[in-house]
Amino acid sequence: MWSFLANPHRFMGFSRFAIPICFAIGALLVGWSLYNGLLVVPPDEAQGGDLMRAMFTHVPSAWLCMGLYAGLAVASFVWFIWRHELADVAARAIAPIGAGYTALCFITGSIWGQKGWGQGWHNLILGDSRLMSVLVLFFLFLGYIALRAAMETRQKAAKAGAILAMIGLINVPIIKVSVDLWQTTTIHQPSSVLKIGGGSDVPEDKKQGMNPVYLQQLLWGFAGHGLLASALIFMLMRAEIYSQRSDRLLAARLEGG
Amino acid sequence: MSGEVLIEAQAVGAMRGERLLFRNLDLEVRAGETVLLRGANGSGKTTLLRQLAGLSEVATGVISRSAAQHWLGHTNGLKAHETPRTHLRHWARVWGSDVDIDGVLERMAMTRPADVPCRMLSAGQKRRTALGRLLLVERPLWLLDEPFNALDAAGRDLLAGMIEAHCDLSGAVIAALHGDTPVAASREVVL
Amino acid sequence: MSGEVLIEAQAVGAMRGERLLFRNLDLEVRAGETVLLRGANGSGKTTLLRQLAGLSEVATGVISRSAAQHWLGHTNGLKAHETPRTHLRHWARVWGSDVDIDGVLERMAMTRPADVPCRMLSAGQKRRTALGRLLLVERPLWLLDEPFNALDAAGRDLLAGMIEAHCDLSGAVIAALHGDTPVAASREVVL
Amino acid sequence: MTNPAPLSSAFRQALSEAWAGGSGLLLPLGFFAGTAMLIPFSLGSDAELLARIGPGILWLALALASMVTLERVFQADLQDGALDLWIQSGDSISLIATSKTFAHWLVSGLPLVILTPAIGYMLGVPVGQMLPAMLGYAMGGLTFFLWGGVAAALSASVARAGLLIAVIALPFFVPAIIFGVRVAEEGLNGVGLPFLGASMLFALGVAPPAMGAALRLAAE
Amino acid sequence: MTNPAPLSSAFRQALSEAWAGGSGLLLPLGFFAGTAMLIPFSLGSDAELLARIGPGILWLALALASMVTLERVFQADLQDGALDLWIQSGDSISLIATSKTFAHWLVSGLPLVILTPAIGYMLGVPVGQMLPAMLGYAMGGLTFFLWGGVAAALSASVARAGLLIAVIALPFFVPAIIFGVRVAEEGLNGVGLPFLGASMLFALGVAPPAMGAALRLAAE
Ligand code: HEM
Ligand SMILES: Nc1ncnc2c1ncn2[C@@H]1O[C@H](COP(=O)(O)OP(=O)(O)OP(=O)(O)O)[C@@H](O)[C@H]1O
Ligand SMILES: Nc1ncnc2c1ncn2[C@@H]1O[C@H](COP(=O)(O)OP(=O)(O)OP(=O)(O)O)[C@@H](O)[C@H]1O
Ligand SMILES: [Mg+2]
Ligand SMILES: [Mg+2]
Repeated sequence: MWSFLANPHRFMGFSRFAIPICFAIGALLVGWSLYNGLLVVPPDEAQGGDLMRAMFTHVPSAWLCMGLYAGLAVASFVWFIWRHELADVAARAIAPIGAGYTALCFITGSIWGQKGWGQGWHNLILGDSRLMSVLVLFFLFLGYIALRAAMETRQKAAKAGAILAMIGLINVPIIKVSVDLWQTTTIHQPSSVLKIGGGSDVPEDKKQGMNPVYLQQLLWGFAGHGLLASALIFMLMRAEIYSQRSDRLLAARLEGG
Repeated sequence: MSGEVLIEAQAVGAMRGERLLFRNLDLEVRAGETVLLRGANGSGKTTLLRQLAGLSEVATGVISRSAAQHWLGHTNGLKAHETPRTHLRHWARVWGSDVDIDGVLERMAMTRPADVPCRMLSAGQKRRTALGRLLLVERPLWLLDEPFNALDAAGRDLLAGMIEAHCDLSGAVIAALHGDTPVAASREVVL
Repeated sequence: MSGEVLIEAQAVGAMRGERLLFRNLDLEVRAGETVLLRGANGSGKTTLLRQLAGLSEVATGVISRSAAQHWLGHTNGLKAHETPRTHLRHWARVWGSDVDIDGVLERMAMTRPADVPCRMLSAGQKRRTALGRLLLVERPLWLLDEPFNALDAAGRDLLAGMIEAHCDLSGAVIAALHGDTPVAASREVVL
Repeated sequence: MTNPAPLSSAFRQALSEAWAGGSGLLLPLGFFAGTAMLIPFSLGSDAELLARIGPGILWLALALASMVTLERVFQADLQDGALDLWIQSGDSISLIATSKTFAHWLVSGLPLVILTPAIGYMLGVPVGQMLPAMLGYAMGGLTFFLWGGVAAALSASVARAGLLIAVIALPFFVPAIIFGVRVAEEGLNGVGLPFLGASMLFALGVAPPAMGAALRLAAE
Repeated sequence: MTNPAPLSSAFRQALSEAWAGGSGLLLPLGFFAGTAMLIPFSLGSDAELLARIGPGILWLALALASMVTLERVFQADLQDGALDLWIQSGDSISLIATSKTFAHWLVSGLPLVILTPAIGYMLGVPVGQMLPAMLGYAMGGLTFFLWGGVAAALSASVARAGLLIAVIALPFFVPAIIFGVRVAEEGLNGVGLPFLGASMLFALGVAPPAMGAALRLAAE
């Protein structure tokens, strides 16, 4: 599919239809999961009562921001090796969306934390490994955006950004390891959706899978946000391609005059 | 006389920003030739030279290099704290040459300010120091960007002599120049 | 024609390090004159010009300035991020001139790259931008250090024209130059 | 020097210069936030401890920002020949330098003040201390940038000035930091505020001529 | 690239450059000493507190020093045209850049290790922790300089890159800081040391090619 989309013209054709579709379905799914999450499913007092409903935005965004950084790095890699211009356009578009979802994950998590961790929870944020690794991820996005913004020409921005994104990705695991070592105790939920992760020190009762009532909404929400994100990214990519074209036209006119 | 080919550019083109500087440019330089790049300010001489030197990528076309090169750009490549002597000694070491530095300094008429930090040298003295690098190791192809800038009359004759001597020893020179020049060009390329 | 005195140097001398560059140098420049500073590399032309401009102090002697000056040194004074347009607009504002910037750019044949950051300009385009400052405000005395460097043929004629026009309007120019020049010198000072 | 045009346009040029260094405010904001992020990593996550010393460490970040920013300001002017033009133009070079410094403070120092509430909240600083802290960062930051400007001007002719600036400027930073921390601790009606103000005014009085002299020296 | 001559002389040139950047070793020494001096001022003089967090703050100072130093290294090479010569000379630009970085680490990073006993004594750090702390600063500092070098190389063509370098490099500093602090706390036979060594080796493996690619890009 990507090889098919590698051609900008085909991409423009594809995205023209893809964007509205992704938008519609994504909005539907997100709305559905939110509706169920906020109104239908019973609040889980153990998880902070009604506040835990933030989960239905929080967890999907958490998964997404990680996935988006990976996507950024992959796109950069593709551009670096095969010089597919479209891959760079994609990388450029992914960055802000990824940063946005990272922030969303943090905010919703904080909202959740309000009750889940009692008052003064913000003290805990800086003490929690999972949270800090999200914070670091946010700064990886930030550095990428800043670097691109500082470069004068597209070519340079693309190359510099690609280098940074790639070394950033191979650093993510190390950062994760270090942050986990820094705080072995996390008040944060273990990865309970899939029963893995969380570390051996997590008590058994936390390890059992999540209540399917929530899980279902989570997955709907995740799918929905995924579609929304891709719609946004496609839009940014289109905008970028248009601006590139207009630049060329302008340049051509200058050549003439 | 037509020596072997030292560098060959086929259908080379250059983009800057969104603008096209030149395209489909073919250039073949053989040993013994002195090729002058001519053209108005901003026509792309420096860009082409940097492409030939492998410093910036070609937008289109291919360049095949078959000989070692000396590069001398608009900037001299001197460090503020270096003296001409330490500068030349440094690059001699890097390039693995055991040439006599004092000899080079004398040839460039730089013995007097040989130990003055480059930050304090006059424009022409900086240029002379940079030109001294050409004498450190023997490299067939010289790529020079406006090499006569800031040189006084003596300096111009000196450089012209160096270039001719180099070409006689089956070397070649590609130089970007403005105005009239003291060197006999075997060919001129206008951008 | 002998206009009024624009600058007068008496018994000026310059030391650099332990070295004496020149001494007892007298210079008097009147409106309408074009004075060329000649001399080998490192003989002290730049040093003298900086002293005349009040940028560096005289070791001996006195300099009395009786007219506003334009300064153009080896460096162009451009900021990497500025475009020629913003650069000229900036200095026009500083010097309180309301000259038409586009006019100046056109006169210097810089309309095309007028909005390219100076970092990316070619050597000659940078020089042209710097020369454009001379047209922003009317100042009787121009101090130019190798102003023809990096200019192409058209640029040289352009600058020569500017200098002549300036002198006809009872201005004066002191320029350090190497080699032959397109301007008619009313006097040459050899260092 | 009556005519304000040179000052305002020197200010504007410096502003665009600082802006062109990257994506405007994003950088300083990111820088301060990033330093704040490193704090728990280097000091451990003891909440009560962070609340106590976090703000103090941000003072170090501020001092650092002033140095990192100013290192190149005057050195660039010297190398690209702009300094010659300024001196030649006959305007008071001290005032020019001051307005440049001021511009860079606006772009690289003030953002910390904007961020203070957010960072303070994260570190669990009592809400009552926020306003004094912000005031402290604002005044202290300006003081830092002025002294940092002097150091930068002094070392404009030195090749690699970063650390030199630090060494020269740090002693001058100390008073601002002491009083700034006090302001944050004891609020607006303690003794900290007047003292901080005094040291700022002192910097405003002494730094400009010092910068001017140093720059003329560098141009020689 | 078998021939070591270019590396050694690049190293020597960078060394003399760092030296010429002021009064050689005195600068970094003064810088770290100054920062250490600022700590009590900004944090108050609670002895037990200082002993606990002083070393952590020095980690921030070290990170800062690495960025302040490297900002100009590659930018200067780009502006004066030396970078062109390096690329043209056909040697591996990655190795050249690495040896330059190494030289600057020697001049600007290592002094902290030398100062550690003095500063630690001043802050009342237990003597038993000195050696591990020194080792930590040494390895962590090298890691900082490598990543800082990548950031500096990436932004070599940017006008005033100080804050940009910081924002790019900060996330990469996190592991070194965490492990380094741990080494200082739990001594040589804790888990910190191997991890710190691992992240340093990782930086040694990844940073050089990244620097090389970035510099080639900057020269374009
Ligand atoms: C700033 C605050 C927070 C941040 C940055 C954050 C970050 C994250 C991240 C990165 C994940 C994905 C983990 C994974 O996929 O394995 C996640 C998942 C999750 N978070 Fe948070 N979190 C925050 C606050 C909270 C709070 C306060 C709670 C509940 C008390 C919470 C509950 C969860 C749950 C239940 C999951 C799903 C676990 C799973 O992956 O199965 N989070 N969060
Ligand atoms: N990003 C950009 N956008 C538009 N034009 C650009 C950009 N970068 C470079 N240029 C243009 O590319 C050209 C570079 O040309 P180059 O430096 O090779 O000229 P040159 O022939 O060496 O001129 P000179 O004789 O003055 O040295 C300049 O005209 C410059 O304006
Ligand atoms: N600290 C110093 N010690 C010794 N000599 C010095 C020192 N500083 C400068 N010089 C010498 O002073 C002279 C400066 O001369 P200046 O730059 O005016 O030459 P110029 O006439 O402009 O030469 P060019 O034609 O090359 O521009 C140079 O010869 C330089 O070597
Ligand atoms: Mg050129
Ligand atoms: Mg000169």
